[in-house]
Amino acid sequence: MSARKHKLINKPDNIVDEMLDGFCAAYSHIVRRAGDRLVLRAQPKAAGKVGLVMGGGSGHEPAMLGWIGPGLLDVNIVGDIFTAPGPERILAGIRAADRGAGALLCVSHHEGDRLNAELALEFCQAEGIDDVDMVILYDDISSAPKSRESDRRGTAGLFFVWKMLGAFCEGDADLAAAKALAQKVRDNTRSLAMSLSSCASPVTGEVMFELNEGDMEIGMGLHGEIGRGRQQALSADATIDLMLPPILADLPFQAGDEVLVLLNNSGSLTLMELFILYRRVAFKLREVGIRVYKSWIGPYATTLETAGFALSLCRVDEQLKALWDAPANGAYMKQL
Amino acid sequence: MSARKHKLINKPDNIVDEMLDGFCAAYSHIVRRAGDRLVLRAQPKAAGKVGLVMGGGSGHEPAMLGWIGPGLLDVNIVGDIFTAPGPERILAGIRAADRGAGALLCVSHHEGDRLNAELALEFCQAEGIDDVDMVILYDDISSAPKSRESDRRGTAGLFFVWKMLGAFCEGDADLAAAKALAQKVRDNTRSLAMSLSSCASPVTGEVMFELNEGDMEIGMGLHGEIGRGRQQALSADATIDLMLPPILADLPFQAGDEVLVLLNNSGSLTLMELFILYRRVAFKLREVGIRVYKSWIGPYATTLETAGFALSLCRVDEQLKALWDAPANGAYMKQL
Amino acid sequence: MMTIRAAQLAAMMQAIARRVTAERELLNRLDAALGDGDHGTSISAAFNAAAADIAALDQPSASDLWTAAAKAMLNRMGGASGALFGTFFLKGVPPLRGKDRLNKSDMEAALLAGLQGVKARGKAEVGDKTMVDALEPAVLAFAAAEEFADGWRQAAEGARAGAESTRELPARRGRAKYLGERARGHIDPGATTIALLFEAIDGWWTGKA
Amino acid sequence: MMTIRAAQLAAMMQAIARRVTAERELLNRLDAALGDGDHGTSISAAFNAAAADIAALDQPSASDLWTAAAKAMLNRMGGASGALFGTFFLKGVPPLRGKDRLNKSDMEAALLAGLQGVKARGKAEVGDKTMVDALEPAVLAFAAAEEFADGWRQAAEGARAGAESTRELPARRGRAKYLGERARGHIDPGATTIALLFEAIDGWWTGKA
Ligand SMILES: Nc1ncnc2c1ncn2[C@@H]1O[C@H](COP(=O)(O)OP(=O)(O)O)[C@@H](O)[C@H]1O
Ligand SMILES: Nc1ncnc2c1ncn2[C@@H]1O[C@H](COP(=O)(O)OP(=O)(O)O)[C@@H](O)[C@H]1O
Ligand SMILES: [Mg+2]
Ligand SMILES: [Mg+2]
Ligand SMILES: [Mg+2]
Ligand SMILES: [Mg+2]
Repeated sequence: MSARKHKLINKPDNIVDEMLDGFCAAYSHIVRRAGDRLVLRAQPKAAGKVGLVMGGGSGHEPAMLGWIGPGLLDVNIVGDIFTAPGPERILAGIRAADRGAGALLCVSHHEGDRLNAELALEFCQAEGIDDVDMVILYDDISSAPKSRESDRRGTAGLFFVWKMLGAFCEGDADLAAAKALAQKVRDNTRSLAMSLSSCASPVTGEVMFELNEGDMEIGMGLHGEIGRGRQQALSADATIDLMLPPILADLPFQAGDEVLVLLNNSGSLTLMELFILYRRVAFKLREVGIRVYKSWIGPYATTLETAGFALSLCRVDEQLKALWDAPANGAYMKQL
Repeated sequence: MSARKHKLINKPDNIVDEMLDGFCAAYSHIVRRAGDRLVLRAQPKAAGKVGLVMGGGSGHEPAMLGWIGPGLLDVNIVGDIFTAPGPERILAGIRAADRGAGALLCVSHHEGDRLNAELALEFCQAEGIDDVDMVILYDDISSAPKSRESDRRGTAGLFFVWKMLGAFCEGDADLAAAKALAQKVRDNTRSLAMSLSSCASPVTGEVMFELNEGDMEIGMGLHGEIGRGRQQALSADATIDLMLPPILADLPFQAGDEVLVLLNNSGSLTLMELFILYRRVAFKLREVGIRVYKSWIGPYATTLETAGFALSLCRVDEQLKALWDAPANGAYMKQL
Repeated sequence: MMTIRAAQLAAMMQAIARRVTAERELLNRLDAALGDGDHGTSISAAFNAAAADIAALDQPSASDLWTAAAKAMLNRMGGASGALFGTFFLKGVPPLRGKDRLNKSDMEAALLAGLQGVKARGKAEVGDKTMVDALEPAVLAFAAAEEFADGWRQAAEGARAGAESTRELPARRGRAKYLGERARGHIDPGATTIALLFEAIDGWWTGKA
Repeated sequence: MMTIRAAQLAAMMQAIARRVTAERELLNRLDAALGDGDHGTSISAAFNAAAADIAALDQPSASDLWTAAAKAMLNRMGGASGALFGTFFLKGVPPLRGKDRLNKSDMEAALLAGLQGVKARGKAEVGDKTMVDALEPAVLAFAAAEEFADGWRQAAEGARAGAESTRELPARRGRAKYLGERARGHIDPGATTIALLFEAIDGWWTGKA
C-alpha cells in the first residue's frame, strides 16, 4: 500500500511553525505560544506548584500540544518532526514552567530526547538553577526485555503519566513527590504497538519504511521506526490475541488487578476498527479477571498518518484512580 | 493512491454490532446499549425535558455515538455503514428518548435518512404518539445552490446543532422551541468538504471512488460520495483560499460577525495539516473582520479513513455562545 | 383462470432473492458510480431476509407474506431503498388482505398500490433516474396484459428498457442527485434491481407454469 | 610549522556544509533503514546553519567559531545527533580558547576532547554501530599523523573504513538499537556523516594547501 504523499502543507520548512500558529490561534483560551516554539498554558498554574515540562518532536499531534492546560502539563517544547528539541530551548521551557516550586522535566525515552535533556540539566546546573529534576519514561515492551525496562522506549502509554502527574501537580506535591508519582505510573504501564502501513515524512516526502498491503508490523516505535516482527495481517480479534498476552505477562497484570486501557490510534485507523479491537480487549481481560476501570480510544499520540494502533494498560490503585478522574482541560484531553 | 484494504475487523457482517459492543463497553459510564442497536445515555436526562433522537448510518465515528451524553443528545439509532436505519428502529429510538416532554427526531438530510424518518413519524401517528416532531438539517453548500438550501446535504457542520441543541434541551424548552433552535443553528451554518483520497468500504472491500494521487475533490459528501469538481491538489493555504470564499458568500458571513469554526478531519488527515489549514482560516477571517469565538479541529464526523476535511462556520449570537459553552460530556465531545 | 397461492409467492420471493444475490457485485458497482456502492449488498441482504422470514411463517396468507417482505425491507435494508422497497410492499398489503389465492387483478392492484406508494414517498417521476423509471413501465405493462405469463414477461421487458433508459439521464433524486450532470452515462442501480426482480419473477413463472 | 587561522576554519565549515548537503538524500536513505529517515535533512540543515552563523560573526576567534558550531548543532538540529555533534564542538571549545592560530596539536586537542565528549554523552564505544565507529579512528589517525595534510587524509580514510565497518554490526545505541540484529546489512548514517565530514576537510585542505 502506498502512503499518501500529497500533504496539505505549504513549505516543508515552515510546517512546525505554521502548525503552532494554527494550534495556538484555535485554542487561545487554553494555550499561548512563547519564545522559540514553546507552548504554555494561557493562564499559568498557581505559584508554589511544581511545573511540568515536556519536550519532544512533532508529528505526534495531539501529543503533546493537546495536553497543555489545567490538570495537565505546563510547558511543551516543540521539536522538528520526530526530532527532540535542543538543550537551550529545553532550558527556556524549564524557566517558563517554574512557579517557585521547581520544574520536572519529563522525558519520553529516546536517545535524542534523553541526550538533550541531560545537556539541558547540565546547562541548568551551570546557571545555578537547582530546583529542577528529570524523569525518564518508557512503556514499550517490544523495545527491550523485561529485565532491561529502563532501555525501553516511551510510546503512547505515557498518556497515563501525563494525565495523572498533571492532576498530582495541581496539588501541593514537591518536586521529589512529583518525580516519584511519575515513576509509579510508568512502572505500572505497559504498551505494544502494531501497524498496517507506514507514513510519509512531510519534510523528505519519503515513506518511513515499506510495508506491503496485507502485512503488519508488530512493535512499531512512535516515530514509525520498524518494529521487531513482520507477518501477515490478521483479523481484529486475532491481532488482540497476539498482542495482549505479552503485555499482561510483562508487568505482570493479574487477576484482581484494576487497569486503565488506552487504544491509541497511530493516525489513520478508523474508530470503528478501534472499537472492534477494544471489544476483544475487554472480553479477554474479563476472562482473566482483570477489571477495567476506564478506557480511552482515539488518536492521542500519533505517528503522522500511520494506520496502526498501540494498546496500553496501566495498573491503578485508589490514588491513581482519583488522579485519573480529576478534571483536566487541555485542547485534546478533557475530563469533567 | 490506493486505499488501505486490510481492515482490522472480524466478519464484515458483524462490524456494526461488534463496534457497538466495544464502544459501549469502553464508555459504560456514559452510554448503554439497548434494543436493536440503540445507544442511550447511561443515565437518562431528567423527566420533563425534550428528548433528542438522531438516527444515521455508521462509518462516521465518533459521530453520532460520541455525542450521546449529558449536554448532548439522548439516543442514537445506529444504521449499517452509510445506511440510515429503518422506521421501526427509529420508532424504538423515539420511545426511548421520551421523558414526558416529547422527542425531536433530528435528521441529517440525505434521501435515506429523510424517507425513513418520514415513515417513522407515520408509524408514530398510527400508534397515537403525537408529541414528536422532526427537523431536517443541512449545511453542505456544494450540494445545491443558495436558493435551494433545503435540498442540501447534512455534513460535519451539524456538529454545531448537536452541541447547542443538546445544551438547550437540558433546560426547560418545549418541543417547538427545540425545533426552532435547531433550525436557527442550521440556518447559520455552512460547510464545504474536500478530499485527497477515497476510502474502502469494509463491507464490500471496494474503494468508494478513484482519486489519483495528487488530485483533490471538492464538495465531497459525508459518505464519500464524489463531489462537484476535481482538480490538482493544492497547498494548504491555496486550498483554504479556494474553499473559504464560497462559504462566506453563501450565508453571507460578514465583517462584524462572530463565528464558531470547525475543521473536521474526514479520517486520515493529520492534525498537523489541520492546524496549518486552520492558521490560514484564522488569517483570512481576521482579514475580513469576522471574529472567531471558538474553534474545533479534529475527527468529529468522519468518512472512514478518507484523507480530507470539511470546513464549517456557524454564526453565533449571545444565546448560541452560551449554549456552546455549556458543559457537555459525551465520549467524544467534552466541554468543561 | 390462473391464480397464485401464497406458498407459490414464497417461492417467487426466493427466486428474486437468488437473482439479486447473483448480481450483487454488479449492483454495487453501479451504485459506486452514482452513490455509495452498497446497493447490491443491501438489496440482496434484504431479499434474503425477506425470503427467510417468509419461509418461517406458518401458513401465511398473501398479505402476511407481503407484510413480512415490507418489514424485511424496512428493518434489514434501511437507507433510501429500504424505505422505498418497504413502502412498495407495505402499500400492497391492503389490496391483498383476505385473499387466499391471487388472480391477476389482485396482483395488479398490489403492484399498482406499491408503485403509487413509492412515487408518493420518494417524489420521483419517470425520468428522474430512479427505480421509478423501471417500476412504472413494469407495473403498467403487467396491468395492460391479459394474463400472468404475458404480464410478467412484458413487465420484465418494460423494467429492463426503463432501467436502460436511465443511462443518459442526469440524476434528480437520491444520493446521485448531487452529481447532477456528472451522473450521465451510468445506469441507476435501483432501476436495475427492479429489472432483475421482474426478470426473476418471469423466469420463475415460465420455469414452473 | 603550518597553522590554521579562524577565517580558514570558516571556509572549512562551509566545505563540510556543502558536502553533507550534496549527500543529504543518501544520509536520509541510510537513516530510513535504521531510524526515522531524517539524518540527512537535519545534518545538512545544521551544518548550513553553522556555516551561516559563523559567516555572520565579526572577527571570530577559533573558539568563537567552535562555540557557534556547537550552538547551531544543539539548537537547529536537535535529536540525538544534534546533542552529539553539539557536544563534539562544545567540548572542543576549551582547548581552543585564546588561540589565534591553531597548530596541529591545538586541533588535535579539540578533536580529542570532542571525541571524549561524544563517547561520554552517548555511552557508545567502537563496535556499537554509531558515529563513534567513524569518529574514534578518524581522530586517533589525525592525532598519530605528523602534520595536517597527512592527518586529514588519514582521518578521512579512518572515518570511511570505520563507517563501512558498521555495516555488519547489530545496533546497540540510538533508535537503531531496537532493531538489534535486523540492523545488520545497513551502514550507520551518523558514521557516514563523520566520514563525509573528514573527507570534506581533507578535500578542502588539499584543494587549498
Ligand atoms: N426519491 C427516490 N425515489 C425513488 N427511488 C429512489 C429515490 N432515492 C433513491 N432511490 C433509489 O435508490 C437507489 C439507491 O439505493 P441504495 O444504494 O440501496 O440506497 P442509499 O442511497 O441509501 O445507499 C437509487 O439507485 C434509486 O433507484
Ligand atoms: N548514543 C549514541 N552515541 C553515538 N552516536 C549515536 C548515539 N545515538 C545515535 N547516534 C548517532 O546518531 C545517528 C542518528 O542521527 P539522527 O538521525 O540525526 O538522529 P535521530 O535518531 O534523533 O533522528 C546514528 O546514525 C548514530 O550514528
Ligand atoms: Mg529524527
Ligand atoms: Mg447506502
Ligand atoms: Mg447506496
Ligand atoms: Mg534520524
